[in-house]
Amino acid sequence: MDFYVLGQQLVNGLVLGATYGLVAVGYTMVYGIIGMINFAHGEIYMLSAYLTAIGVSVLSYWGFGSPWALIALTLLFAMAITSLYGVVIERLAYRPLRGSNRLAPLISAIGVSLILQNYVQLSQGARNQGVPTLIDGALRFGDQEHFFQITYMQVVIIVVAFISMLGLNLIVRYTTLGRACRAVQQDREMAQILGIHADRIIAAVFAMGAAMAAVAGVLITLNYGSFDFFVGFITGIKAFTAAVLGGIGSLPGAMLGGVLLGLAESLFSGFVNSDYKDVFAFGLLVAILIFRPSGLLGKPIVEKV
Amino acid sequence: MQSWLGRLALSLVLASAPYLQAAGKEIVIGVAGPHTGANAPFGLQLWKGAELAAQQINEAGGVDGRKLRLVKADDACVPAQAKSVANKLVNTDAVNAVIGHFCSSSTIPAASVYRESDVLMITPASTNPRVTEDENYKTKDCSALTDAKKKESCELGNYSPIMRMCGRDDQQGVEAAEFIATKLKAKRIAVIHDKDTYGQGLADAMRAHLKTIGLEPVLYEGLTRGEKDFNALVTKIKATKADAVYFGGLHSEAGPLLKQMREQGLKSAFISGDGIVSNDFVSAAGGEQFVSGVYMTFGADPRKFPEGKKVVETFRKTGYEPEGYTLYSYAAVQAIVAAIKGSGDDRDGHKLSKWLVENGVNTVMGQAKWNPKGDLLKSGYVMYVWDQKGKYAEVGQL
Amino acid sequence: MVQPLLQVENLLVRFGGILALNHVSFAVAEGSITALIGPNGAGKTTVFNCLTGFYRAHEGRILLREGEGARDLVRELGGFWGGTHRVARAGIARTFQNIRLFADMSVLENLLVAQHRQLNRNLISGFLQLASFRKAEAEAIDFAHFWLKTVGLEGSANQLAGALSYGNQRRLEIARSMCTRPRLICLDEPAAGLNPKETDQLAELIRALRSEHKVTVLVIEHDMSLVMGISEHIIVLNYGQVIAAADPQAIQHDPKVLAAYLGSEDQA
Amino acid sequence: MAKTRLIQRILAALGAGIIAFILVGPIMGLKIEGYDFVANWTSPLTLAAFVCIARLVLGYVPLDRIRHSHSDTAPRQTKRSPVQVAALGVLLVVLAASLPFFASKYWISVSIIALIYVLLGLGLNIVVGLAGLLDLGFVGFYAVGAYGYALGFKYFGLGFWGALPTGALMAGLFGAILGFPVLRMHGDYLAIVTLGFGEIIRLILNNWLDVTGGPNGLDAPPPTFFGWEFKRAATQGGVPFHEVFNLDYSPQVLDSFVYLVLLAAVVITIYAVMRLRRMPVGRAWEALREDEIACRSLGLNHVTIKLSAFMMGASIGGVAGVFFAAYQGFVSPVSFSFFESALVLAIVVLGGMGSLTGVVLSALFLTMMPEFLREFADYRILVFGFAMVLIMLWKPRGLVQMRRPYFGLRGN
Repeated sequence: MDFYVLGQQLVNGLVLGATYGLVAVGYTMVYGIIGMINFAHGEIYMLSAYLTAIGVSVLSYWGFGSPWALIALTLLFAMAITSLYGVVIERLAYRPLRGSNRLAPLISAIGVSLILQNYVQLSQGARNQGVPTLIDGALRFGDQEHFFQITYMQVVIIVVAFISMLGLNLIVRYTTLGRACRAVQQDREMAQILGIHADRIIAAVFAMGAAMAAVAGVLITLNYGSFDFFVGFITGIKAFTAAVLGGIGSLPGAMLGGVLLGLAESLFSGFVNSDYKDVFAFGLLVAILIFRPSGLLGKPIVEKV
Repeated sequence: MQSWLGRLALSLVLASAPYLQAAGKEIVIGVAGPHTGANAPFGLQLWKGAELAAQQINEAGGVDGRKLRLVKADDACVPAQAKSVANKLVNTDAVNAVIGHFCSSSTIPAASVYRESDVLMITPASTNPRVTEDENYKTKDCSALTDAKKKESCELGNYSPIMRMCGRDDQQGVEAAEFIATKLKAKRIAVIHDKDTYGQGLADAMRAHLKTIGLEPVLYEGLTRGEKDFNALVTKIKATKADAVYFGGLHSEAGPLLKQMREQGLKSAFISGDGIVSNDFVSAAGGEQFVSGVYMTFGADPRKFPEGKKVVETFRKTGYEPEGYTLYSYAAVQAIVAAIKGSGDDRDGHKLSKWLVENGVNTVMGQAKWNPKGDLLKSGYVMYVWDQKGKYAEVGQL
Repeated sequence: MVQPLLQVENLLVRFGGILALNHVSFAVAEGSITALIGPNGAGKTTVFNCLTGFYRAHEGRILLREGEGARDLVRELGGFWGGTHRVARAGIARTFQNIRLFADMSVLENLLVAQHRQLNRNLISGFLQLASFRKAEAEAIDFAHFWLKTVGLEGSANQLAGALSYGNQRRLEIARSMCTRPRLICLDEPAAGLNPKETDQLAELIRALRSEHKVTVLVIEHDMSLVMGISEHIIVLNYGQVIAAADPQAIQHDPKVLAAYLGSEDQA
Repeated sequence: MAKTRLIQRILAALGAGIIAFILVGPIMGLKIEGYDFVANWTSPLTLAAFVCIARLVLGYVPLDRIRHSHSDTAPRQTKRSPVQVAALGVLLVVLAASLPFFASKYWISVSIIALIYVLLGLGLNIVVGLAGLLDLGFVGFYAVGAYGYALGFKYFGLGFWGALPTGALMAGLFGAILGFPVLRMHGDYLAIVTLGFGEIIRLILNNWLDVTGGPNGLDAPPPTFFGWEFKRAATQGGVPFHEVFNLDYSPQVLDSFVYLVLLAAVVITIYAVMRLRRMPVGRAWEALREDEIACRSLGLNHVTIKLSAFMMGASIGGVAGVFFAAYQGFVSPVSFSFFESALVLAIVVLGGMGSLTGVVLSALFLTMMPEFLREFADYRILVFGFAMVLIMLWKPRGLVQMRRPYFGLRGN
């Protein structure tokens, strides 16, 4: 096996995995706090892809030339709007269903994702859209003939993913909001008795999850340069898989699951067969869940009698 | 697209209005394709092309005074919907002919409905060979029949009401394979496809023809539609040291694949089929710098024909770039109209088909002639190359 | 002496590093009402979960008499199928501390589920409603009605189990356990949440289970007057160990038991 | 007081309008054109104004009361006599069976698709509604049935009538195979693993070119009537149906035939599921959904019960698949995407989990509605999505609540 090819595949897998992880965070946070699979989360990612293109073109129209300023401002813009989407969707489509049958919010979420997809298609057209390449160039390792590389944009993805994950972890661990989140997660009624406004906390979780999806959406869109109103679906399923792989409900688990899934896909398609890479990814998921029924970092389910 | 709320209101009104249909007066043509869903851009191309053609024909007085009316039929590229949409067009809308569908996987089941109902269907875009080659409807031998009437009806039955305005994947694959082997003189060829009926059909045809000229692809693999990260595959292609990469699929995947190839420093030639014929290919690839030098097979440039040139200009005046299958769809309307005018029949798909096969039509795409199976005699595939400005032109005419 | 119905020998259960049951041994005589008491966290429910096959003891044996010999229930557990149902089928039924009824099913259906094993489960005869199916079904419904009458719920057959009052739910759970036709029924805090009148009725019911329906009863209970009133034999558990096993009078005067209930602070 | 409340309401409405504008402003107002954009604020402003007014009006509607008045928790029981039920059933079946004699071919084809989804809904209802196992990969079994027929025809010359039982058996077998590893999993882990299995089946069908034809799909022959084909001209040596019975050829006959056979299958399935709910197996499924631990304490083997639910649901899905293949005349992996699973799940949940009437009604509703909405062309999926959300908000427990079987008092 060629060392450089292996190196390149590891880089590929790592970048892909980081993006999965960022989207997976949204699934895992929402699941952790209200035990619901938010199927519309992938569409939030899709929205942020459109917001990226809109942000970049509006900002360049206003005369922002520096790619770094463009990226940073677009990130803020997309995060702000998608957070609001997260909160509004939760308020309108999920909150009234809290406490009712477990599957009702799931169906509502499927409905929301259909609405979002078609609303974007109707507003923005069905065409495949793109954003210009803002950052060129790559770090290369090796000589002229044999090398593996990581583009600067990929470096940005990994660094930003790492920083956001770290930041999120710190928020959940050390801030009042984070403590309140964990309290609501453990026992919503008790938390409410203690004066925690559970509805607000849940809204905040949706906002944070959506913001992380926006981070992923902006970075991925800038990296791959192309998107359409359908991108939320595949990314959503992959990220959800990653979240479960890592143990749904666990933040580090989401990142670990994402990276593992990314690496598995890259290495399998690189060295075996890319036709069956998804079969392999899902097979891996099933195998891991058989031996660890609550994912890699998830808390084992104790059977209470 | 802009004020879709207004259009929603309008369509509500229209839907609630009673059906007023002057039967026999109008000529109704169904435009079936993916008007929603992931493939909606192509549905739009079909619709735009048919729309302008119908409008211009109506403005010129229609077909012997009869106006054309188009009916939009959405199959979303879902095979199950395709058949019910086809039934709706045939039975409820009582169409005279159909333009569509787009995805071969939808066209094939829908075609069986049109066949059973003897309705002429011209697909501007479905290039899969199976569209016209249905196992259940083989050409019959009528020579043994003595009864003149029976013989006539038998012979008529051999003119298939399922026709194409485009080439076939096998023709396209052959064209591209020849080009790669003789013009590019590539020896190590990687063949990639999107595992879809169209894309894989192209790739299979490419592989088959490469074999006949003694070449074996160094890599033959599929990617997943809808994904954007093909880095792992690109690294793999790089490891095979391919000097040419053939991609069977659509621009939405071709763009990112190409971009990632170039970003990883892979400079091999990139060749694809008519699935990337769209300006969106440029934005999907992340800019003109990436598409420069990409080859693709596509029908002859309509701008070469005076009529085609005029139509393209009319489209541009309305702010729409007639890309991809737009003109194919336009040409399909022309063919249907010509057949109705010429044959004197406005509904029997076999008669219309027979007329088309016997006479051929002058369209915006040039002279079109068919064989009784419904395939174009001359595929007319030409190799194009993209330039640094994000435009394409025939090879050798740069 | 007659061999006891249930003989527990050296049961040992660990949860992580904690020893939940430390070599617990006791016996339940056939046809007796035996009580298992002890302070909170003594391991009573853990014993129940071992007996009824929800936990697998790490060491020790649970022998249920079967004809001349005895079956070790610990060995029934594990493997792919879990094995809890095999323990139940051996003749041990139970109720739960926090009632576990099939809340969205009717009262009668709850009792029919418990008779699953007695019914005709052949799909064809069920679809076609063959005579054998109808007969088995009718018998099961009769049996269910019999138990509803016994526990005093005859009017509620078609109500949703979840809609019953708390006390009725407790009684329904007992009826449901009895519908499995057990030899030993384990009641986990059956009087919890009941008012004095309901507790008295419960005591009557438990006595009737033993005297009229010939089933051995093992009960965990905190209500000492109930325990002392109905049981012949009491086993006291503390910190995962049996500290006393005797008749009610002896237990009431046992200094170790008193220490466990009153003076547990000075041990800590 | 009344005045301050009015002011509050106006403020709330303005707030809602502003939020709506922030949300839809960029997406609707700034249309991407290549790397540039075109601004047009009419649509977002209209929408924001609409939201503003709607909020103001809705402030006067006691929404909560509307919702809660419907969520009664009283048990609903079948107290109608079996004779009444049977009479109603026969009436409905006769009505449904007469459809091909007056409806157009289009409506027959729409009804066929609707009935296929009824069948799928009935199958998934066993797994999700009765046994309480969240299965997101149900489409896999549908695919097994459909491909079972197409492959069986291609390699073994299997006909439609042979394919029905084989398809059911094969799908049931797959149900068992897939059931085994997931038995240890709970709730939502089960959901993702079943989703994974569904995708794996689709991907294998898509990629295993040599056997399944990959994305090109496979042909599936239309059904025959005692060996007579419903074609204009029969294949080699056969006589077509219309010649045997001396009828004029009509392409509608085949669809009508498929419709009637499918209707029969649906009726049989409904009867079977109705029976199952009064049989030990069906009761055990429901008990498992309610409380697995209690089930085990009663001597029920939860593993076999789960497996039997998986298998029974899967075989119904398999039969639906055979019908789908026969009706389409063609199968390809595109028809078995995750979206189908989601749609079937929506049928079960919208209908009211476990309720047969609910499943049938919502399957008809969800498959027919997009057809009625065809007039709206571009907006139909949007309307469809809104309908899903609104129905859930209005009736979270589904349109029809499950009824409990009623047991009369017996003598003795």
